[in-house]
Amino acid sequence: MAKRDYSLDNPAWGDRRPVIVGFLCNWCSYRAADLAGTSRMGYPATLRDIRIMCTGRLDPTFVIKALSEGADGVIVMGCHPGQCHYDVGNFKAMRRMALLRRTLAQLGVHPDRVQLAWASAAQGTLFTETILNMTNAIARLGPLEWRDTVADIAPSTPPLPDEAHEPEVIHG
Amino acid sequence: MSQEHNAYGYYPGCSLKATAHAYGDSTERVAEVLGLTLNEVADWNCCGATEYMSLSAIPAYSLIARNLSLAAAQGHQEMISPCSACYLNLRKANDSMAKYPALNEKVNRALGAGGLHYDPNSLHIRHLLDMMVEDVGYETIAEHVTKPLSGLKVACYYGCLIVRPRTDGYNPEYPMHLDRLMQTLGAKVVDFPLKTHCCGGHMTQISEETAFELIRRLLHNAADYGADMIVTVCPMCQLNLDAYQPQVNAMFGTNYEIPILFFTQLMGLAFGIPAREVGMGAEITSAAPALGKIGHEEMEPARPKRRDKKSLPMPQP
Amino acid sequence: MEEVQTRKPFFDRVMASTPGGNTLLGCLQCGTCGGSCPSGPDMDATPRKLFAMARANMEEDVLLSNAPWYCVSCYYCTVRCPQEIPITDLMYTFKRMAIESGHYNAESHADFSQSFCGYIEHYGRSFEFGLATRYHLTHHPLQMVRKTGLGFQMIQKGRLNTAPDRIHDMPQLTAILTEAKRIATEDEL
Amino acid sequence: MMEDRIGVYVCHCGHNIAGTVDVEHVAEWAASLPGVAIARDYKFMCSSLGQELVEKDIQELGLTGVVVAACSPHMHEPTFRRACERAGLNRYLLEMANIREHASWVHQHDVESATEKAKSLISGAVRRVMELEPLEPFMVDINDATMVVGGGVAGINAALELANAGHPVYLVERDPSIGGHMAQFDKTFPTLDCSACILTPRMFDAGNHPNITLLSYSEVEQVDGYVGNFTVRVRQKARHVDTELCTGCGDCWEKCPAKVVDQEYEAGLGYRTAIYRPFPQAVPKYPVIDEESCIYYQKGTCKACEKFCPTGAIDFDQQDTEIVLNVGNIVLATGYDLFDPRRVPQYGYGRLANVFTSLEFERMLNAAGPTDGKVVLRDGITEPKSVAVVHCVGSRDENYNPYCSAVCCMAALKFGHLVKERTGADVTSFYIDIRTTAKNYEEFYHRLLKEEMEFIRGRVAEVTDAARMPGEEGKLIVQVEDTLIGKQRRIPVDMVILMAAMEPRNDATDVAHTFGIGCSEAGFFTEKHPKLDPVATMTDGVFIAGVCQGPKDIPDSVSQGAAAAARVLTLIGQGTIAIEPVRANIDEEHCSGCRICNNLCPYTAIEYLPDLEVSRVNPALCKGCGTCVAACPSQVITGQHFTFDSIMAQIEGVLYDTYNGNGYVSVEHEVPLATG
Ligand SMILES: Cc1cc2nc3c(=O)[nH]c(=O)nc-3n(C[C@H](O)[C@H](O)[C@H](O)COP(=O)(O)OP(=O)(O)OC[C@H]3O[C@@H](n4cnc5c(N)ncnc54)[C@H](O)[C@@H]3O)c2cc1C
Ligand SMILES: Cc1cc2nc3c(=O)[nH]c(=O)nc-3n(C[C@H](O)[C@H](O)[C@H](O)COP(=O)(O)OP(=O)(O)OC[C@H]3O[C@@H](n4cnc5c(N)ncnc54)[C@H](O)[C@@H]3O)c2cc1C
Ligand code: SF4
Ligand code: SF4
Ligand code: SF4
Ligand code: SF4
Ligand code: SF4
Ligand code: SF4
Ligand code: SF4
Ligand code: SF4
Repeated sequence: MAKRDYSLDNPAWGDRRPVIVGFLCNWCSYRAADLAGTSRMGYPATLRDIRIMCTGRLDPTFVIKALSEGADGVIVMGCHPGQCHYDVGNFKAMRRMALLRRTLAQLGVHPDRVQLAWASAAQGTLFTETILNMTNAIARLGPLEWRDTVADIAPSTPPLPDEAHEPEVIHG
Repeated sequence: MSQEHNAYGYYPGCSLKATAHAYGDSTERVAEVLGLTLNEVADWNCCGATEYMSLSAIPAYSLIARNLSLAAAQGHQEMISPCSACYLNLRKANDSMAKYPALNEKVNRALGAGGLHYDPNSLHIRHLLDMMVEDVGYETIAEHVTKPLSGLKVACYYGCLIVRPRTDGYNPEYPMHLDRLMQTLGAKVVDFPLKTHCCGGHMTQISEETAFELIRRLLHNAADYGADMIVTVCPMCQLNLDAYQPQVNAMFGTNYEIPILFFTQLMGLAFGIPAREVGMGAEITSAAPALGKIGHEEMEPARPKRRDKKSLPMPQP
Repeated sequence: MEEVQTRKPFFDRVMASTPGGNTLLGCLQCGTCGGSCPSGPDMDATPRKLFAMARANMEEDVLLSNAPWYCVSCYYCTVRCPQEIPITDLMYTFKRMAIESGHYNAESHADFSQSFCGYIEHYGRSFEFGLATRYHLTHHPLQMVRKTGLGFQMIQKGRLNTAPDRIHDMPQLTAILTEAKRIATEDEL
Repeated sequence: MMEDRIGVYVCHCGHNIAGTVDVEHVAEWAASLPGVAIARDYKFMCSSLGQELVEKDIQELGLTGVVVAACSPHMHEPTFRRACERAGLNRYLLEMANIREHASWVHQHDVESATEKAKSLISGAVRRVMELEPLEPFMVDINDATMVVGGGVAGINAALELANAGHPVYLVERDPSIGGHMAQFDKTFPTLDCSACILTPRMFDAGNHPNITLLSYSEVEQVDGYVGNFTVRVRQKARHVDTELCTGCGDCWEKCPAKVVDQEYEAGLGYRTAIYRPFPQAVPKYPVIDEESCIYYQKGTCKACEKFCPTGAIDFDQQDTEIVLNVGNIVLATGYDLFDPRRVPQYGYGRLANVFTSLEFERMLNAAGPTDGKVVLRDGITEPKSVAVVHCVGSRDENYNPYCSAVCCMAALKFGHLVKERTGADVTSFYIDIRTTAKNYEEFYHRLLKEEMEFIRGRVAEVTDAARMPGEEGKLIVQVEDTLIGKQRRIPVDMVILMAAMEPRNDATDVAHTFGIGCSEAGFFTEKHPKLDPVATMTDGVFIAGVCQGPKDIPDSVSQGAAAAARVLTLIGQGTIAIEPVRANIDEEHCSGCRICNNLCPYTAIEYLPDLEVSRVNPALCKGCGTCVAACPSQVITGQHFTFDSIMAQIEGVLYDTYNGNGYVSVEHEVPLATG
């Protein structure tokens, strides 16, 4: 199998490769990743995953932390809308991520670097495709280098999306 | 129908300029009556029919893509094709370019040699029939009917390429939208199990035995179900069933005289457009007797009816 | 004597030359394609059998089969195949490979495509009259006699133009097709 | 603060991990991480020797946390937690780094990448485990009542096993009677026992068992709680018949003038009245009035049933009732729907009169069915002389369902036998593969070969009435490629039977959601482990049995019903169970009382205490999703075991080698097959 040279996608990679931090929900996407493993499906070794119980747990700080620690992208994956193990956690995540992506875009972080995706426990293939696509997107964008490109303009505590903006009643 | 939605890019294809000029003429007249603007894509080229793909894939796709590129550059978002073969080719090139990046890259490299470029999916390619039933809609069409086709029994023949390989939600085996359209015009629609079976395609050119048997099956089935005529949505289907009907009769010892008309011709007649203006008379197997039934007097008088279907001899296997 | 294999096996080339061709790996040999094919009775091997032969790398037998040339592009097989294999496209691939390698029996079929496309490359539009005369005079002179009756009627009814229609920017189309042909030879799809 | 002493255990899993990840190197490297007291690699960590290694280190080295770098936590987290506990370390101070499913198995043949990934995951786990806190699981009592949902053969058997063991069971069935699909059949393969003869006694037992409360014509609306303590709201639909008074005499339906096609029990092949009992052996025996077809409900007059009922049992005013049940466990046995073959238009079902579905044909074969067991065409009189049986309709087909429905080959053989027995007609099976994999099934196939059933290997292309050749007129023509000959064939027949797929119930995803379990891509309920725990689900206390888990025949459905009952009995036997303390916790001292969290909780587990002006989590209701934790603007909600600090530490950990660590990895790595 051929090795991939990311500098062909974007010369700025030099000889390093993209790093993506993934937050996977315990019930669906983490198991989709397990299934990808048991089915021996391959995907790029760019993902470093962290298990959380539900995408609803996703604190936007985690994403900013990951990017500022050196990740080139963050992917949050959970159950398909309507199938959240906790009913509607993924809807909360959707709302938070939309705000966060907008905020980050203002800081010059391309929205493709921060993605939200779904995979059920049965969708190993979808999981691998998602990681492959995300990797390709990041590969084209090049390294993030938060410290050089963002830290300068980002306030020391990056502005977090205000949860108070969430509507009072959330419908599933 | 919304106001801004009645102008379309229009790809007539080679047939509508020649073998199927009746289709082209009737389409233009019907569009006029319905207040649709069909803007012919300037300097379009042949889509390659079913042939070019057998020679070489990249040139075949590039040939088609030139049309897509021109249409997009001329500001169209939707392009209508009345010919099912063109429709399939245009659509398939668009879909394949969208789905296979390697193909997209190569085709665009070829287009580049002519100073062109095409981003897949920047055009929505649609068949004329789809546009009629979806955008214009049965109700609007019904409003324009002034001479209902009452008493006419038609077999709706879709052929292959309008519903396959995959199309916008129509059933690939047993579609009904043309049937509904014909009912809207006042015609009686007969069940026609072979409605999406093959007309023989280019086989009429290269293996008559194969093609004529396919044509015979269709004529036989339509006659079996008592159709006065077969209505089509594709120039190739029309040509094969119409022009080769005498030869099919000769080969199998049958005597079918089933006229084959384009759906737009029947729309035109139902809208009260004079028969000549919708290309009537261009058919080899005359439609006059059948149309006599619905009172289009300007046509020739009805000929004696063909023998009843029971006496049609069956071929030996 | 052992030969050094320089080309990829036939089956791999077939898949690589067809968009979505690797779905062929999933062929169940169920026969839905062969059963659906309107030309099935005239084919010396059904599409299903061709795929089995391709899998066995029986290159000659596949390319010499008349089946692809009898394919009328009806797409019945494609929509019915339980494995979503683009069978019609694979038939095109077989035709192309047969023409490229000069490995085909039913010359007249391939010639028909070539004549047809020759006109397109010349005028940018198809030209039935020229095609009918050129193709049928070379291959089926007797048929031509029968057909002239029809041809005459067609001309009378304005359905057969005796002079070709041509597009304006022929140089552009020629440039595109020339480049496309060059790309086509450079590697497989 | 106590000094961190972490043990890291890198598993080889035979070749599964060691074949791709350089485990020795990883262990050496891990030993150098700050806070790590010991790192080892070992062949099989989950073996008893592997577990002893961990235990010994905990005791001898006084470890404060353990990282096992091995398989998925869903596989062996409980194993290693128990090991920690045995050695005196709190079970929640364990973290697994999944270097098998998430590294070695997805980066095969690429040692460099897999090894780098393993290091990053281990680094994350080490940093995280340092932030973890000891927790105690909640102990909860197991209510010994069980709810079984679905009264098909699987559910009936589960209910009977539990009831016979002396525990209360609520059997909730949606239809007016229990019995499921098996009650529709005449004979069952391969032994050809009479279906009613073997099922009816079981149905009777289930209906009359002192420990079983049968809630027929009922549906589950809502499920709350957790293993041991579920609260379930069931809606019992109005029968309009007072079951206290009704004797099941049948006078009502004899007199009812409204006749409609019975789409359920008769599969569309027969009729029933508006007040009806689906079949004579129905349990319970009481009829129901179907409001849709009842003349009184539609037009306001009739009431013939009321007039003729000798006991005055008809009650037009009866309303739906809500029942709240408290149960400790739930068994789902909701079965399947038959695939609608109208979706395969080329087979002509619905258009060509003499094309039948397999279920219609089961009803036709049934001696108590619409034709009294006679095999006839749709006209009701003509016996077919030739019958085609089409396999794999809607199964093994990417356009519909990719899976094999497992029973239809056998059912096709059963049909072949019964048709021949009753009519002597020619029967031809059109198949891709004949699948007869259980005990005595292949023998049954051999029997049918000898009984001269014809077999043509080829998936049917189309069924048509468009005759093409002499001999085809008036027949249905089955067009197929006989793949063993390699030729297209057209076989004219009088009747066609479509062996339609078994599909998940059309509401399966909704039901799964109500019960908090998962569905496979196809829509069948997902088991906890396909081999080792096929009747449990990821949600403790919810079990599955029968075809709702995947296509299977009656013996397998019955086995699963019994297996699910056995799993429930284990929990009941234990009496109490430990549940995960993964819960939210509000620091009331610092809560600003903003109430943002209150509406976010999907389980309304957070209440606002107006007098204290703070919010509080009810731990019995909280399921630990963490949504509130992420939302609290004052950051005063702690998600136990998934605390803010532990996740932040893990982020730093997995990124140990980026510019805040030692610099980026620079290896190139394998590109997996691009799709398309
Ligand atoms: C044509 C055909 C022939 C067959 N012949 C045989 C044979 O001869 N031998 C053999 O071994 N197998 C045979 N099978 C397979 C057999 O039908 C199944 O294995 C068996 O019926 C499965 O039982 P079950 O209890 O899982 O599901 P089902 O029989 O489907 O029962 C499920 C029950 O749950 C109820 N239910 C569904 N949803 C809900 C809900 N939400 N709430 C409450 N209740 C609900 C339903 O009303 C039903 O009563 C055949 C299958 C087919 C299609
Ligand atoms: C080549 C092969 C590959 C397979 N692969 C798979 C697979 O990938 N997936 C899958 O699901 N299934 C697979 N199977 C099937 C699988 O092996 C069996 O389903 C499973 O092992 C059966 O388990 P068992 O406990 O019933 O029997 P066994 O595994 O045979 O265990 C029986 C035990 O009983 C002991 N025993 C026997 N007689 C006595 C006695 N008189 N007194 C005391 N003890 C006794 C034996 O020593 C043995 O330990 C495979 C089978 C084969 C042949
Ligand atoms: S229909 Fe598809 S799967 Fe079946 S034999 Fe043909 S190609 Fe193979
Ligand atoms: S597309 Fe070609 S191969 Fe397929 S069924 Fe039609 S004629 Fe046969
Ligand atoms: S602990 Fe997991 S990875 Fe290790 S041997 Fe056991 S199953 Fe394999
Ligand atoms: S007539 Fe009355 S008692 Fe008899 S079955 Fe009907 S409701 Fe029951
Ligand atoms: S009232 Fe309804 S159920 Fe009763 S007899 Fe009349 S139609 Fe039948
Ligand atoms: S059991 Fe037989 S008929 Fe049913 S899906 Fe499987 S192979 Fe097809
Ligand atoms: S969101 Fe936080 S601060 Fe607000 S009420 Fe809930 S716990 Fe208190
Ligand atoms: S973690 Fe919070 S939101 Fe989730 S269930 Fe518990 S209290 Fe409710």
